[in-house]
Amino acid sequence: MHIMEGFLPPAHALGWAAVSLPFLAWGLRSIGRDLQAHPERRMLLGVAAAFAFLLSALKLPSVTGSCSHPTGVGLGAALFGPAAMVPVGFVVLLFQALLMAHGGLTTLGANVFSMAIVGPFVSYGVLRAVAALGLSRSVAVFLAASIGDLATYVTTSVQLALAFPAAVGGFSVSFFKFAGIFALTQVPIAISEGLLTVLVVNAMVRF
Amino acid sequence: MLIESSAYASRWRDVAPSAKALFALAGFIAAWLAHSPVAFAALTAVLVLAALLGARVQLRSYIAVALPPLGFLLLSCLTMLVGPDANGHWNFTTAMLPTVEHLALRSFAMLAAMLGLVLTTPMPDLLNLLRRLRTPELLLDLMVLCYRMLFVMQQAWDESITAQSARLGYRNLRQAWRSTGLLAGQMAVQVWQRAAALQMAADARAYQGTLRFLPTAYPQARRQQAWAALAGALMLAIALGDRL
Amino acid sequence: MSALLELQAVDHIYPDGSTGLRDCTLTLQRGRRYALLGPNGAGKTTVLQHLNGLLQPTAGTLCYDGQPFDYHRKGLTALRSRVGLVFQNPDRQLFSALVEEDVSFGPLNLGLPADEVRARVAAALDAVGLLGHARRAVHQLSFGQKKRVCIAGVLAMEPEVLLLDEPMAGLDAPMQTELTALLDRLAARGVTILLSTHDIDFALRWADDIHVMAAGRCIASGPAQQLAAQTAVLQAAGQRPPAALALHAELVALGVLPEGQVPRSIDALLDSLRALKNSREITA
Amino acid sequence: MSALLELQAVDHIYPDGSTGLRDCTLTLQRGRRYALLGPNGAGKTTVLQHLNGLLQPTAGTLCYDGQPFDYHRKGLTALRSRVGLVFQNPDRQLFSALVEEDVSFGPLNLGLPADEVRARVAAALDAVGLLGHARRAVHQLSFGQKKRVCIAGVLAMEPEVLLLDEPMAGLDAPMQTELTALLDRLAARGVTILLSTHDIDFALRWADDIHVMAAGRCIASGPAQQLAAQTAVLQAAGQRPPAALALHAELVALGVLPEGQVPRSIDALLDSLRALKNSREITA
Repeated sequence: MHIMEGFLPPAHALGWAAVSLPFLAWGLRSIGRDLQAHPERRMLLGVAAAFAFLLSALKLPSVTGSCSHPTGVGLGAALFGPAAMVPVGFVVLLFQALLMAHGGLTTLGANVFSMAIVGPFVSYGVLRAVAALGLSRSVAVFLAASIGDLATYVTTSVQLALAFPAAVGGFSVSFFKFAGIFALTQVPIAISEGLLTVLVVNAMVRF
Repeated sequence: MLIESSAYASRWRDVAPSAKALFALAGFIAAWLAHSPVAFAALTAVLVLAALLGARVQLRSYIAVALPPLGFLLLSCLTMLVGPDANGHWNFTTAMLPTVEHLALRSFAMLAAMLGLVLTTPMPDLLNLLRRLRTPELLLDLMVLCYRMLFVMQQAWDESITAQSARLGYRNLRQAWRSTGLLAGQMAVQVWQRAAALQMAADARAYQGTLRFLPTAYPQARRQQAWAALAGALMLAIALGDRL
Repeated sequence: MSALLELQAVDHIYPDGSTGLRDCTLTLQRGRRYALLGPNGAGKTTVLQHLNGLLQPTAGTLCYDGQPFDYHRKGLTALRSRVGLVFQNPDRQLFSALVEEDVSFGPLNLGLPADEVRARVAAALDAVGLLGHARRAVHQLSFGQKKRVCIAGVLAMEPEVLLLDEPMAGLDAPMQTELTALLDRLAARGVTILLSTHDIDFALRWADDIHVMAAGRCIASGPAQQLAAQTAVLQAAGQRPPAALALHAELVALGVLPEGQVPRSIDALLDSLRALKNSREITA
Repeated sequence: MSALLELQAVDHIYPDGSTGLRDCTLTLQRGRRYALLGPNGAGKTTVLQHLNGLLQPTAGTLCYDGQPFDYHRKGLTALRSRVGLVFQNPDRQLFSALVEEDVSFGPLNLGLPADEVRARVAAALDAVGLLGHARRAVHQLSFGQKKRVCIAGVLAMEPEVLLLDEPMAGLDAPMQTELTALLDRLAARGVTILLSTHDIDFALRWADDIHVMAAGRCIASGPAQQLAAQTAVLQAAGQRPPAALALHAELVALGVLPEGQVPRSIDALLDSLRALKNSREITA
């Protein structure tokens, strides 16, 4: 769920950009170090970003009939690590704003924080935790991808609630409302994304 | 992609991207400054008409592109208008109405500013602008590769879907899921092969470690920037006039 | 007898507004070998995708066995199980890691029981000469082998009509010979075959009948030898006259070869010349 | 005069253990047009990638102008500015979205000043006939146009040698004619050209010299007409004798055509037959 262009007040838009920027810089530095040892990684991440964009523009066969948008960052985090996914996620989100009017330029900072920072880190953490528990790969991948997706959507709801606290009840009521209304679309998407990621990883392992 | 094809077809395609970006930036700032519905209406009108009449973006494309974000806007605004009243009963409440009104008008105007830019400026020109604005080289390289490979992979994806359909891969939901999973897995594996092929092709052309391209020259850039600054100043004046 | 497959005055406009087909009419009779001849962009692929129900006509009708196509889910399933389509690029139609898995994709989608699928996969791989490669990884195969896996994937659905888009593209001479032999075996079993090509020499050599496409229309149809002699039609489709025919005409004009038996290929022409040489030597 | 480019007893083993080249020796002289002829998998692409320094030999030596290749960064940059390589698939070698940007990639890597790069881009696009498409997006071009952008991207580096991997693959007859004309123009300017192909008729028609590859070795080299007549060599490389030569031989044996002038293509043979017919008519 991308926050649309112009939806956040200036202070919030700039604030979230300021929060995301250090992560982006850190991600770039981490890739840059990696590139010295593996120069071919540059092409790889570029092509991977294109693939992630493609997946995000995909209309998945979904039970609710809504066109669901998986983010692919869960998969990316598992393959390239969460640090690399910040710049890659940034590129994907920028392209979604510029090519599909999905999200926006003023809200890019907020969307990057929820989708390219929180999502990948949560996915990666869940993957590690579930792997440590010794559950099967499919379960680990499913949980990582879908919980990463849910974390993204909860973060977005927090961002919206912070910007627009309810007149009565303030932040918590507002959060409850946003989280509730977007759950209708986001929960099926999270499940779809989890399923698809499992299918993709299973297919990849076989090649 | 509709935005993409509109941008290449737009009459402002060869206007300096810096001028178009300046105009959009002024639109963003003005929309953040504006207060009254009249000012928002005026700003939105300037931005929309510039795209439709100035750059000759087709009205149908414009509406089609604007609909999904407007759907988000509608849903979010309705959400904000529902809430508990003082007695804890959930109801339509007018308490948030001023906020919602301002929010919707601002979102309209800013969406118009962004659409004015992206519907007239193809991505390669925008990337050129980002290069001139000293975006980190690594980030630019990712964007350049992402943009080009997007179309290559999109075509591969579409062709594969067609081939799977010919073998009944989308007969029902279960098969559709299976087919999509197989295809996405195969395409994920291709990511590595395509990257290796591009690396080799780059090396064959004496690749030195970063993807360098010659930016397009815009001989009329100064004049166009001046016009954009003028139009931008007009919008800022509308917004500021509101505050005085 | 009604035609097996028919396009009647079919128009197709793509979503981007470009014209794919324009008043295109052509028929396929059961059991024959057809070549769809034309330059790139003439609409050959669009015709093939219509025949398999992947595209629906903007105007006009398609018929199978005299019945108009039914574009509902059930109708399409039935159609695609009867009319199989092999695409040009193997990398766009092979999705599974193993050869046998890929070949089983179609029959599994038909909802056949596992035993039946297994039997069909084996038969299809046998038909294309890859039975020994069933458990190989697809990405380890050569280009020619991948092409044959694609064909097996369609054969496993046991279609009555086999459509192939530019099957010879990218194949070298030995692989082309091999593929031609495979197509001939299938034709001998009664499978109706339609393949698209921009190579008139190949079309004349291989096909019973040729449909000539130009600018989204089928501008001429007929027995291969007859059609290949119509210079005006060929020119309209951007094709040179086939080399074998041009040479034969000159040799007839020079009195070297007798009129009448028109060769279908350079090889056939060479054979006549050799026969002539031998007969002269015997006479001498 | 020493050769411009040379492979001397080159072996190449790929990291996965498969053999790419095996004792492969061949030379290119300045200003000539070469065809590298062989079936798929014979090692043609591997040879091209060695000549451009993309692959290093496991054993053996490569020389440019008599000097062994220098595989350090500077040496490679110098080599690649002299020896340009065009790959088979455009979608795997074009990275920039705009035509003019992509063409500027090579010259910029050579460290040339912006004005010089701009001039070279324009000249290269002009040479391939795409000057009017400089600001088009690559994904909006046809396959044939993309192929020409790839060639322009290499030409802008002003190489002395142009290597092309299967340049005719996927092109229909008119596009092939166009590309052949482009290559001829480049050759006329003095560019040495080596292209790989599995089509012996095309190799005979176009090339001055042919190198025949089979199983990772160059098994024969020589002037095209001479080499195309060596049936044993061709057979070893899985090639049939070219149609024009086979026909000519039969017609000479039958006494229709005089010995001596061997045709390079069916068209040339047709021309001789027509000339013969005309001379007879004049005599009659």
